[in-house]
Amino acid sequence: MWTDILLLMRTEMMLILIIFLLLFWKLGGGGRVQIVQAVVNGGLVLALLLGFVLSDSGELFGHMFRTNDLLRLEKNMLVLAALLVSLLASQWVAAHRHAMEFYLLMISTLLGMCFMLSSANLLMFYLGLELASIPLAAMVNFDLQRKQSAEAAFKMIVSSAFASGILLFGISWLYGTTGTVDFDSLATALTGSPLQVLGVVAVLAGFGFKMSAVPFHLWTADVYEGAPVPVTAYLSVLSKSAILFVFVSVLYTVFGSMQQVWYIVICVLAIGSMLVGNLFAMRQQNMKRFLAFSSIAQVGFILVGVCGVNATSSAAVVFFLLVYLFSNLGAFAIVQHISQSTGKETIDDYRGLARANPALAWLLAIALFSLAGIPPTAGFFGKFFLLLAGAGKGTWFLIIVAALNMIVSLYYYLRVVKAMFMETQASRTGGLCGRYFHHGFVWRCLRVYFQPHASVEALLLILLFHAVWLSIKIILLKN
Amino acid sequence: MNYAQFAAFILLLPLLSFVVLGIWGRRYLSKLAPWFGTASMAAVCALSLYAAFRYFFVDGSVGGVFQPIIAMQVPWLEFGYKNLSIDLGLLLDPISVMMLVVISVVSLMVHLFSMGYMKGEDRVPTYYAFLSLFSFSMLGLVLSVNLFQIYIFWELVGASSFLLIGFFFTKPSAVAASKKAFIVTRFADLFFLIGILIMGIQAGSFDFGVLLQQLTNPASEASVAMASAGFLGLSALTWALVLIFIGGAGKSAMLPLHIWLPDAMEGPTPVSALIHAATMVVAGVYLVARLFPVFQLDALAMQVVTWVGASSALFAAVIACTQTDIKRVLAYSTMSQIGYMMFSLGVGGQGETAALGYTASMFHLFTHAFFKSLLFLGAGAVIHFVHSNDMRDMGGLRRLMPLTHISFLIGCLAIAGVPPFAGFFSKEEILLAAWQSNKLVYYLALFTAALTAFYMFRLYFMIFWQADKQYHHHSEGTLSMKLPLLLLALLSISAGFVPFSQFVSADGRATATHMHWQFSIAPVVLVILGIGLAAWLYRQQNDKPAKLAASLGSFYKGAYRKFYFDELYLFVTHRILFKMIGKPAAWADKQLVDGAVNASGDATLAAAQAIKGWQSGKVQQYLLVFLLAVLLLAAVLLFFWLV
Amino acid sequence: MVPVSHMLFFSTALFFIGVYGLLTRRNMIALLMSIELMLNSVNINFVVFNKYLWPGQLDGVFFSIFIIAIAAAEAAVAIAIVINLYRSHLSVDVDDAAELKY
Amino acid sequence: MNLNLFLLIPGLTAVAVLLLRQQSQVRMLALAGSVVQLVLAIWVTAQFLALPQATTPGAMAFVSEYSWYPSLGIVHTTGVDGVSLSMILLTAVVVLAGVLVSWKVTDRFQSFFFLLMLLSMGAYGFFIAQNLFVMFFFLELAVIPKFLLIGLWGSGKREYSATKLVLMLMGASALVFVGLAGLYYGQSDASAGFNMQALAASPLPLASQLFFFPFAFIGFGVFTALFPFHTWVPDGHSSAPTAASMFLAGISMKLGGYGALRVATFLMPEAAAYYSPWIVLLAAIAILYGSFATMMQTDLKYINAYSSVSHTGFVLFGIGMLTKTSLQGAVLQMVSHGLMTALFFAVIGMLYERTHTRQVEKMGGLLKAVPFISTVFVIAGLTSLGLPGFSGFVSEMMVFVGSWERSGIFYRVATVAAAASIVVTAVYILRAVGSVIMGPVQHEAYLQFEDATWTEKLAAVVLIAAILFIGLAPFVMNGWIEPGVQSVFQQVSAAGGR
Repeated sequence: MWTDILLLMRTEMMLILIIFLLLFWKLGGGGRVQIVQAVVNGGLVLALLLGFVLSDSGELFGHMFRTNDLLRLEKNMLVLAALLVSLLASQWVAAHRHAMEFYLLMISTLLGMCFMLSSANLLMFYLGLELASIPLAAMVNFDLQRKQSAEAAFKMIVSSAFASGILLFGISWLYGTTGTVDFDSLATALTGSPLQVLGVVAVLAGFGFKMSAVPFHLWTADVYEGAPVPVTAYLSVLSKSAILFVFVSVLYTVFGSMQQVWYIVICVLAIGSMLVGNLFAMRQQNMKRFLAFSSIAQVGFILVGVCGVNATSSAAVVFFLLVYLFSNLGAFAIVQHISQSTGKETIDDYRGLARANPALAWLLAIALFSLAGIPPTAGFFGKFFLLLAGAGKGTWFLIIVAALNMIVSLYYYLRVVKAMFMETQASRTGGLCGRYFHHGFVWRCLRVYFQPHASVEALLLILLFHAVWLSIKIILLKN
Repeated sequence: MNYAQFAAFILLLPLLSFVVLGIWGRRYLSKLAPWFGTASMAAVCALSLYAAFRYFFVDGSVGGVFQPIIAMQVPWLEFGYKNLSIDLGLLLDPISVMMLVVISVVSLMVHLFSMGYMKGEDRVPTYYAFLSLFSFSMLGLVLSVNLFQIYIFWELVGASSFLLIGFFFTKPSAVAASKKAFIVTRFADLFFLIGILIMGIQAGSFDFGVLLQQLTNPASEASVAMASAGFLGLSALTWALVLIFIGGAGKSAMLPLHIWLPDAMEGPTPVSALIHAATMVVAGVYLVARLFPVFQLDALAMQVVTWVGASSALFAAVIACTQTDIKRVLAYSTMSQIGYMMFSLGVGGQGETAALGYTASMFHLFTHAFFKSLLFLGAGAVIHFVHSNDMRDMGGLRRLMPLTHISFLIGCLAIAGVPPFAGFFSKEEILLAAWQSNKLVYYLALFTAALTAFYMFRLYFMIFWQADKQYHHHSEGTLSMKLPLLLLALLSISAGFVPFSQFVSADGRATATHMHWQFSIAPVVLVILGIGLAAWLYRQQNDKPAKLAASLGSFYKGAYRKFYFDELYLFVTHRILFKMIGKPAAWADKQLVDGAVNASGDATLAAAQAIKGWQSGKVQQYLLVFLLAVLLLAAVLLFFWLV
Repeated sequence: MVPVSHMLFFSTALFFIGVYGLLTRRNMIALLMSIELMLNSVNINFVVFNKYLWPGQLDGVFFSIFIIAIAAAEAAVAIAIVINLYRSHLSVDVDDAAELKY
Repeated sequence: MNLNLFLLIPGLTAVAVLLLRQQSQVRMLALAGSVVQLVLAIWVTAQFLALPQATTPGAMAFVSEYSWYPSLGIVHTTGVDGVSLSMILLTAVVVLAGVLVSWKVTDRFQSFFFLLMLLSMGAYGFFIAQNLFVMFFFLELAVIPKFLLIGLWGSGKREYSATKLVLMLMGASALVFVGLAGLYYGQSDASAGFNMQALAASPLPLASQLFFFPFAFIGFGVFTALFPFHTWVPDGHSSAPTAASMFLAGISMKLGGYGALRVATFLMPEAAAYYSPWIVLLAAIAILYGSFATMMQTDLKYINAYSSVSHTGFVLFGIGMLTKTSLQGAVLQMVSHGLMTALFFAVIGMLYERTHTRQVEKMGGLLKAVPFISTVFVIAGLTSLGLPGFSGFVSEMMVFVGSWERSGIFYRVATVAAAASIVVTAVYILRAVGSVIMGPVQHEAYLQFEDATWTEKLAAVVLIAAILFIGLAPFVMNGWIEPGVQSVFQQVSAAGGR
């Protein structure tokens, strides 16, 4: 039993270990922030390594918790993303009074996501979900002095609580009509009665909220803009990925028998997310807000893939999220870097970046191209597989809308590229990170990889790696 | 390798000369270029004469019939449909060999003449390169074995003509003229091309041999296909021939595609002598002659050829009577003479006189080349001397330029058709051919002949007689300028005595020369009357011409303004092509097509702007939207979708 | 015994009362209270379903216990946030926290 | 012989360029890379001609397969036939010339040559691909570098042009994607995946073809300036730096034509036959309308850009006519137009560098000042108006003859209309030639210009040599193209029989 728990839950155990370590350390008075960071990052690296060593699957706690290769992979992705966020946040956190708490909250949410992923039961799922959301609200508020941060946190916690209410309401109907909250039993017990339809719609709305699909997305942009950049990165990548992983498996397995109900809902959400996300993103000036809307549009594309309802779909979603993780974190890393060193966050501030600091500009451009789905970045493959998977069902209208939306999204990604490369700054903000990258870029990247404060370069290195698409063949996993 | 294959060198030498002079001429051969060009042309000339000798006197004729010899034929581009291909080859038959002689001799003369004429000009090597290119193209044109090959060289002569007309490229009028020449002939070539397409696709081949053989056999597949297909009530054959003829008419400056020719006189005068008098402009005649057996099959096409030719002859002659630019007069006379050749071919269509018209036309082509290039070179010498093209600036030159005067006079007598000069013989044959088949054409031609004599001698008297003007120059020109004049004058006298019909006839058989002295009386009398009138009016400076012009009133004015063809073309190109088509097209592209693209972008941006209120910043509104969305989805699913 | 439909009517009414409060009240604390109402209505649902329809197991009851616990945690964090917000905005009116928009 | 060398060499060059610091090193390296590409292309062609595939319709040479995403039918399959080889040669020549005319790029030269190499890699990848996914990948790969090249080194309203270009092209590839997905899911042979040969062997049912063909064809058509989706061409070309214009018009527009032939027509032959009149109609409009619009332009680059609309109209026209000759003509026209337009843009660039204007009326008499460049200009012009001896003539005649083979009043009228453009072409080309290099010298300063540098000369000579090669010996290239086109034609005629 214990060996099972240790083995199957090793990622979670590792996270719990970090949390306890930090808690006791905090009680003991805490230490230098660099050491804390080293411990956290080391722990995350360890969790990542542990996650990769063995391949196993199984269940625990009376069919509440399950794990398999796919879930392990997904957790590894999350842990990796958390590690990257931790790296990109390091400079910001180091200057913060409550560094330890930030890591505590972050690892807690990560733990919540892992539980959510592994849940085989609605209760477990709910617990994981809340564990992954409530601390996030606190993280959003982490810039304690900034008005916007507080406003964002408030909006987030209220919306999130409301969404949980709706979700729970739906779950209660499902429970009422079937008498079970276990995924496997639910899958067989669902008959498609009106009450269940109501319940499914409510549950989908709950999911839609977390993944910020239109029309449940309204909180997203405000929260992303108000939150500190690393938290925004965390929100846009980790919470979104985690919920999407669960969403796909729940949708296909638990609600599999009610496909005709949710199929149309997902189509509507997909089209709405792409359209609204794109239209809003076109106008934005603030980079974080811009990336928020772009991430809404990305969800729309993911939902197109989900609409395919086949093995390719789930594989494509996982693959896309992997790519998205790198691309979006890469973009955020640079946004954070620039915000940290100059305090500037709007697109106009990025004018002439290519002159001041070509390497940064190029890397942000690559990240954005990846988000836009341009070869040879991995984003192209992600989008291609998603849309290809989505076409499997033969809903060509959806595919055509998605394809056209690709153009709109390209437009606004290129807006940033244009600002960086083609426009010149009226008044140059002297030497925007100009020191970097002059000599021995690659060597520097390698050297700083283990130095958290220069996280940007580390991230960029990874980004470059990921642009070499050949290394990633996740898509094979399901087939 | 027999002599026919040596004919390949007739093409290769000028090409080589073009390449060498074109690439290295400016840098390394700036002094030698004229010699180089002339030497290669002399070699070509020798080869041509040798080929002519061999063909006509040794082995061209088999059993009294001249056979076409295909010295070389290689597929150049195969279309993969029926037997369609563009072949490059060398075809020697009476007319092509005759043309070889004409072209190479005239070209050599022009090369020689240019050595003096172009002395001191910029870019002499380039000039010789272009001359070589032209010679190459023209020689290739006449040697073509394939309808498409002729089209290829057809275009090449057009291009080299463009380059040569525009040789003085800093002169706006030269630029305009070169463009005009190219575009007008190109316009005609469009019809030529379509004609080729019809001909080729219907008959299944572009090869002259195959075409002639197939189409003249009414039972062959090609003939049936040609006759059966049709459009707007005319058979494919008629369409093809008429269209091809339009192509020829463009190159030969037939009505109404003649407008480029007078303007083309902006080029250096030797060039005009070569291209716009002797060789390129007769390409249209050559083309019809080349397809003569096929043209004979179609009465309608022959009618078109006849009437276009006859009307051009008359029309140009009338205009020529009023012009004062020495080269323009010659240009219109060229057009008029080509009209002769053309209608001569046209009247050769019917009856037993077929052979006569054909032979006459070719004969006239032959003689005309010599005396017309003589006239042009003479005019060139005059222009070189006077530094003006305008006849009114000249006068009394007969003393200052005795040799030019004599040779010019010979040229005028030849073109007027005064016996025993060359033009007389050929024109007599043409008139005879016209008389035998179409009386109306005959009378037109007769009248034109008189006009020709009149305007040529008007030109002659105005230049060489009348009162002296003051000139700066006092040298008639170098030897290289005089020699060609002399040689061409000799040829203008002697060419008429060539027993032409022995060599060139529609069916390849030698025929007896038709000479009816009594028939010649009318034309000769008319010609002498014309000359007399010209002498009366123009030998001395007086006001008779002005009075005459005034008495003719608007007709004179119309003729002087070339019957407003230029204005008509300007109207068509500027008003219709540019203003009515080009401008709207450009406008539509900017406003409608591009506008639609921009509008879609703007609409997207406007939509983005319009919906920004959705994100109001108020969390309670967000939640309301959330709730309504859930309820709406549930309601839709429950009441509309599932039920 | 009260029929299950009554119970469900009650819980649904409670849910929408909570929603109504959430959508209309201006005071942030009142919003949090409204959320509690919603969650409680869900709790009632779970308990009722467990008691009336699926009495064999305790799934529903456990679910509601967890919901209560989590609601408490949520409220704690929310109140902390509201307090922090009050420090910067000097107001707990929800409409005053609407700076982030468009 | 592994065709992936065509990816490797530009790829390595691109990377290596980034590592160098000196402008002289960078450009020499780029030059070396492009020379190697050309040598390789010629060598591969020579090898190819010795193979039996060179004469067998539908056979691909040098086929190699690398598993990429096999579960989705995505295999990195490469192979060439005569048609693709012609395109590869075209690419190699244009790349070389493009590098040579960019000799004086000093601003961010590393990125510039990097992007150039990336573009050429995209083009090669597209032409050697035998798998639709691979093709699509490289099609899109070649788009963004254009955006950056225009936006960074361009002139005029470069941002607008770059954005318009990239959005329209990506929109086009989105349409292509729909077509590809339709092929992928609609095929009867489930194992075919994206393999083009397998897809060709089991075509879609008619209804699907009719639905998906327009997507694929219009998608590729936009790349080839299909009316009315051509408006990216004038703005894009005219704002781009010289080398990018050459690439755009010389190579990128060919991606579309090649795709329309290889993907749309080859894989959906019945639909191609069905839509043939519409294609012909649009292409004829593009040809005529493009040339009339050209007539009104006064900016040299706009002149060439609009004339490209007209000339590439012939490509689509040839494809739309669906006879073997016309298809061959379309392929030849692609090569010919590529070379010709690259030459034209190169020479416009050279003139612009000296006069700092592209307005026709502001130049004049340049033949006196810069005889070499002016001569090249004339040659480009004469090629453009289809003078025999240059490549334009061959391809246009091929298209005309092929089109005339198609009987029916509509097709005949369309052919006559298309042929009429040769006159209009003459008008605008001669207008440009007449007022740019002929006429009175506009400024004294013009006489002080230096004539072409050795790199410029070399670029022009390379392009002219290629143009003359096709123009003087068309049978050579036609011989390679014929079997490749034959396979498409067989497909179409087989569809006619069904």
